[in-house]
Amino acid sequence: MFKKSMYIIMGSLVIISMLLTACGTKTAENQIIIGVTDQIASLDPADAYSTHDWELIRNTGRTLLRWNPGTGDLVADMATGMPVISDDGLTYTFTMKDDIKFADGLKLTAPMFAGQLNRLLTIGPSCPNDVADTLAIPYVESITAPDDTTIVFQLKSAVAYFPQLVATAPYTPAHPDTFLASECVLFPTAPFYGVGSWFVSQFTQNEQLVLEPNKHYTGDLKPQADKIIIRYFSDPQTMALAVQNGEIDVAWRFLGPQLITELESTDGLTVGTVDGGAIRFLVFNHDMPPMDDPNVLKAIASSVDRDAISDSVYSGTVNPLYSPNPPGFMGATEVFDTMYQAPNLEAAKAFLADSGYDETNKCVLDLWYPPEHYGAETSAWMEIIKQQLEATGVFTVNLTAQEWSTYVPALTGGNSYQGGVLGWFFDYPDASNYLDPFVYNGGMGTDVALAADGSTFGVAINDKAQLLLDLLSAADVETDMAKREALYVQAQEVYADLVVTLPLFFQAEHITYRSNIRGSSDFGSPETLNIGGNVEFTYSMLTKEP
Amino acid sequence: MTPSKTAQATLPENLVRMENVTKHFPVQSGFLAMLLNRGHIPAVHAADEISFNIRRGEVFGLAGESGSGKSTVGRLVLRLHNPTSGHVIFDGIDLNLLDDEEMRRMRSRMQLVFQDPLASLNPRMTIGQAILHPVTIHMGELSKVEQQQRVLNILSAVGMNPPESFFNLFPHQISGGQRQRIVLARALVTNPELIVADEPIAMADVSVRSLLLELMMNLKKEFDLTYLFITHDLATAKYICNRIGIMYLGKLMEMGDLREVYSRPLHPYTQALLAAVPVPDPEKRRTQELPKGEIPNPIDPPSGCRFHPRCTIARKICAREEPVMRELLPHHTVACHFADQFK
Amino acid sequence: MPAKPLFSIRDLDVEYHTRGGDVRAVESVSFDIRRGEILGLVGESACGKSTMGKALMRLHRKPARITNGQLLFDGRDLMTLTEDEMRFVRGGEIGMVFQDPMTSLNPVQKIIEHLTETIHAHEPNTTNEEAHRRAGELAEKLGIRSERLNEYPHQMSGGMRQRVMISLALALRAKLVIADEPTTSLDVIVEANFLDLLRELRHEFDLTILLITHNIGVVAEICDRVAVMYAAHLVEIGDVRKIFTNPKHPYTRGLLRSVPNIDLDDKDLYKMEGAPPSLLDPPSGCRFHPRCPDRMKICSRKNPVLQKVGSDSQVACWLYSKEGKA
Amino acid sequence: MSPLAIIFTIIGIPSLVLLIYILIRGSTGLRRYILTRIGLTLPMVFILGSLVFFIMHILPGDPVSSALGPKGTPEMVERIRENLGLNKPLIAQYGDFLKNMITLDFGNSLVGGHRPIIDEMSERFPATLELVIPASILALFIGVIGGTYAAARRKTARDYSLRLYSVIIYSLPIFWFGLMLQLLFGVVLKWLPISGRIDPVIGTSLEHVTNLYFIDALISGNWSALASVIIHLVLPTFTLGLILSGVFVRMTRINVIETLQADYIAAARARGIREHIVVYRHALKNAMIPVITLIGLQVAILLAGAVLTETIFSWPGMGSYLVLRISSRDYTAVQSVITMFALLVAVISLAVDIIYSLLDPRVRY
Repeated sequence: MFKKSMYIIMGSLVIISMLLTACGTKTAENQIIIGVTDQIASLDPADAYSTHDWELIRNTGRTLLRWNPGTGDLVADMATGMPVISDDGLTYTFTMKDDIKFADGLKLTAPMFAGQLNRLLTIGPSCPNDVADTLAIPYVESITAPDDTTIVFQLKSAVAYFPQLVATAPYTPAHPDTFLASECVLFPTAPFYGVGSWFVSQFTQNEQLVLEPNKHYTGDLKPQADKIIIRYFSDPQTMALAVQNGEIDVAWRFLGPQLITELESTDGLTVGTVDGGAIRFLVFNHDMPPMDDPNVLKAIASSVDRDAISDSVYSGTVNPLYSPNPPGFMGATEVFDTMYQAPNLEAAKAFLADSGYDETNKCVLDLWYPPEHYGAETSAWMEIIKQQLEATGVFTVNLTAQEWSTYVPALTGGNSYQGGVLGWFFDYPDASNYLDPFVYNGGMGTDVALAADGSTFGVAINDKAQLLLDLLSAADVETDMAKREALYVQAQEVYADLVVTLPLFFQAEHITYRSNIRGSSDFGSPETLNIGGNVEFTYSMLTKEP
Repeated sequence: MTPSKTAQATLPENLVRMENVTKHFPVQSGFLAMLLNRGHIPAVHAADEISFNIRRGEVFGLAGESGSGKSTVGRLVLRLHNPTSGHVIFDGIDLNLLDDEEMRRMRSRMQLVFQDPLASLNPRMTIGQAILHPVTIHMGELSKVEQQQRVLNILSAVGMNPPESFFNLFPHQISGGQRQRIVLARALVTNPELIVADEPIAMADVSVRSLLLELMMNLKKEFDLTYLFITHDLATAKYICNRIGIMYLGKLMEMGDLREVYSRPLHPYTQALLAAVPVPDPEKRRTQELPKGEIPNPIDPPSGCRFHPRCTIARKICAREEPVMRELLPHHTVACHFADQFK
Repeated sequence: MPAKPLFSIRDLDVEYHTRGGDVRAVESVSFDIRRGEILGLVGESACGKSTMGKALMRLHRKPARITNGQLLFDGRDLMTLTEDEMRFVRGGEIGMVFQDPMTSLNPVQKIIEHLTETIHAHEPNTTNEEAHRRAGELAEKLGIRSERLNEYPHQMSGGMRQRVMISLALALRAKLVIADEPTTSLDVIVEANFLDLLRELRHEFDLTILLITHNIGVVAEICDRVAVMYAAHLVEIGDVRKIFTNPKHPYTRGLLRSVPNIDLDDKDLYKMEGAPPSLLDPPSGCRFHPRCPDRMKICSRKNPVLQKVGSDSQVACWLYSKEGKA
Repeated sequence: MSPLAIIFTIIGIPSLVLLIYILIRGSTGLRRYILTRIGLTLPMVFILGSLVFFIMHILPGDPVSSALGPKGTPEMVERIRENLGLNKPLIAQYGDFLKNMITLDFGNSLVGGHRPIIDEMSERFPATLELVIPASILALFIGVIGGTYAAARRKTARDYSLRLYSVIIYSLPIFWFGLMLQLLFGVVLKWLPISGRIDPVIGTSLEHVTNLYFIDALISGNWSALASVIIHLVLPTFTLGLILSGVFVRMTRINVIETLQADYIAAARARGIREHIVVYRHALKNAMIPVITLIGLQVAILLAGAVLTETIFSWPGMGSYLVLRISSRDYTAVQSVITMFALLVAVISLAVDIIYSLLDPRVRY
């Protein structure tokens, strides 16, 4: 009796699941599902400050200038052309196109836009993610709209890369009915509308977000698909499996080197590699012994073998980095390579000997790292660095893993650490964004220029640091690109001599997609679905073959 | 004579005196239960106003059905339970007045022997270890060799010969009768004066039982012991007890010399108990009617005389008024309103 | 010639397989249970009497097994029945009452459910009302008030529970009731009441009872005949009066003399030396010979078989055989 | 009405009715016991919540700087801490926390979008329920039937294979087991989806009322959504349910074996009761009494298992939320989830105790 009923139950379970499978896998043809492991923290342009949030804002919105998909060239988008810049470099005047409409049909005028941008300046700092304090308030004095198509930015000081800033997500017009002037609206109720190619038609936190085409869009990034669905994963492994069995069409950030290698060999999947701008480096507290000794820093720079890290931990999926600026950015030269020719243990020993360290009087270093935040591989390559440093026979290295939530406050909050690991990804693709943050005003714990009241960039700890400050601040305002490049070349040499930070490698971004998904051949890099070096993913490019 | 903490100069005649000892076990305990019951905690009336003496060198029997409270009284004598009220006086010393350390020392003078020898022996301890254990606790002044010798002596005293051959055995390796001897040996090893034996032979087979009884009597002589013998078996009690008390539902019903009580039971309950004991003689089958029903719930005992609901001669007064213990015949007391007719 | 016996047990062997080796808990036991009698089966603990009680209904569980013997019940050999046929014998023709009424009733089942379930198990066509009615009638006869049938076992006293056990055995008018130590867990007065009840029921239901007990007093009180077991062997069987006045087997003799007696004239208990042997390694020959006051040479060599002595008694002892006397 | 409120209404009202029924019909002892238990649950949750509060605050790390990363300047960190009330003295924060607990307002998350926790729970709690309920049913089903079957056929090949099953399945790491199921049924056979609660495309057509997608699909008559929900439930349910079933098989088996040795089983056999009735009615019912208590104790294991299962299957429930928020030191979120879990455990153990007292007539409170 028991056996029979058991078989019946089991049998019917199998049959039911087969039937359900049959009717469960009907997917409409031109709907593209993109998987990510990110989480949405905010969709308010005046607040959002994470890569994924920006990606959504940029796909649902437009900026005056934008980077072209695939290449990253700066071109006009809402603006009719490049801005008119006043001679003192403090006033930028844009002329807007007059056919810009929100997806619900509301027309965007320059005063409306200026009002929403002023919202960024006024309520931005009180929003939780506070993008304004980094990308707007330090630069912009005021934003005005003298007429319906003109918008004028008055800057606090001349900034050569202001056009780059204007192309970032915070400078996206936000719908005045959704994003109220008095408060930040992090999670608007779907549907909500921007002026971009898409609008958010449905949104379930942590589960999925649905984008539908903006019928009023007149730009040249017209949606090709009927729907884009962003699906949120909590585990990269699951996302990898999901793209393998076709539950999602595209697996975007982040899969990690191991999964990428696995997927590269899977039939029916294409893995595109983007030489993105995410870099990893060691930071040092220049205000704390022994890191206040230039010889120690130079010895470290001479000891680290970047190829070993790339090969043994990442099986070659990352590229060694020898400059503070990744290749392709202004003034990028492999300055650390020419200067230290690492690994060069003899040179390292010589530097240390100059400061009185030898095999009997060893130099003890404490290096910290977060075990998860930059991927589980971090501990492996920190161990390699430790071995490399100790191979000199003069260094003793203590590694400490610290959880991200304790690591960050320790790193940025005063003299409690000697050195550690950081990662960086640009907000806007300009050389200044890779150099200034590590030098100015404490420089994220490097302390080469100590933050002090009344000084714009901080007080340099020595002459070389002062020189670096001067070069960088000159480059910030230099509008002649050849001169600007020369300043950066020089600045990087001083940077490497000081070893402000020690660049290790830059990480490629990977996009994995099923073979019936295509990018656009009208723009660059169709093989990575038109994702270029600035890692901008423009959903409008995507098409799906039946 | 007021109870005092120090022993009298002359040995008191009674080794144990129970003076109105009462023990109630709360059914629920704890702060919360008290709150919920507004201070009224239902309790099991395990022993109520029990008074008796055990004379030095006698065997005092305590008999009754299960649930009569006889085992509780045994534990009260040893102060394994603290009485709710009343005094337990051992050798002239009120046990209630002793602190923990004094009580611990007193423990070596009184021992308990349980019903189930297997359950009261640690299965992972050898027989030698089991008996040695109380010696190391109470006789620390002896050397290791002396302690060992004492254990061997006591083993042979309980008839485990040769003692060395049993020393390293585990309880499961010997027979049930032998285990009961070990339990006796363990109780005797500290040289006690009083043994409270709680149904010591109930688990033993008939053929082993008589041997154990004889052993107990021999040990009593040899070690100058006094026994409190707790049993439900009136037939066995006959062979060992000098005096006996009959308990019913936490109350002492009748007490006196054993032969006196057996030959002239004054309480209807004692009469019923004696009549109910099956006699091993097919020619003497019982014809007498016995009370019906069973022993009631000790949480809520009947009013008046606790036996009245089952009693064949009960009248109205029995439900109303609780009879007091009175000495109806010399050395023979009874708690019954109508016992005079059986004199 | 007496009427044909209700139950004839012939050459019954029951074995246990244990880690220490095979143990014969019952060895070559043969006896009859006569219609209408109360047969007492006595012996000390672990002599095999309870094992045999279960084996008679083929209720023994692994690792015990019947290795030999016939169980002729009312003309049929129970050993030849299938398990399903056997199921109808259990409860239907032979009822059983266990030692501990507390644990022998399902704690989560009401009394009435025990009764109706038993009726339905044997007579699946009985309606629910009919089963309830019969259960009620039966209970009344046993002195259980009908409203108590809706109670759970734990709500009843030990004596009541034992009555329920009896009523379950009688629910289908079993011809034979095997009662395994039915009064051991009861107090004396309740025990006496229970024995009175058994006596009444025996006449009312025309019952045959096999009473397994270690309490000699109970046997004397109620049994017609008595069988004595020692170390897996049946050593003596016969009329209860005859055996109590004139026990033949030295073990029986010793056993009866060691029983405590409430009679004040009886002063001292007989002390039988030694203890029953382990069945793992039983003595050779007669198993009682190491403790026997009358042992002879042959006793340690050869096991005596049960043989007739007198008109209605059988004993297994060399004292009563020509071979032994020789 | 928020989905959370709806769910509590769906579950709460019938249980409340049942509870009131039991309170009216039950014995005084039972009534008093239940009231006492409920009375004790509140301080228990309170103590647990306070413990979590202090442990979270004693742990090094800070939600604000960890969210801002290295870009956050000290001034920004300080300002945000002030906005969130994190710069107040600990005792004042504790006061706020207590106030929130009493008003059942969980407050706002401290990281990311600073959403009200109640919103996050509204999405996450139903997801966890939708996973945990069928998984428990599956585990119980396999456990009870398998355990009884093994016990009834003790020391046979079938018993040994069931025991082997329970040992193996219990010792399997849940993430590995889940991954294997995903690979086999998702990637290789392509029978079953491996992530999420519903097909993304079909999901766009589902109206969210309770956020229990099964119920939502049912009440809106959206059959394709219902099918998709069920099919998405299969792998996570089997992962969690099978892993749990190992313990249940063992527990049931041991208890049934123990019960089968009880005197009343022998007595039932002696009355000629059919063997399968003896096993399934007499033995199983009695064996289930201790098993049910043990199952009550497994709630914690269940929730721990749910944490892992949710992560593997990208199931947006409370478990994966907890993991995420502990690492970012989101005090309020962690406190709320733990409080929720504690309530859940308390309610389930109360339910188990009530069921226990109903099943076993001997239980007297």
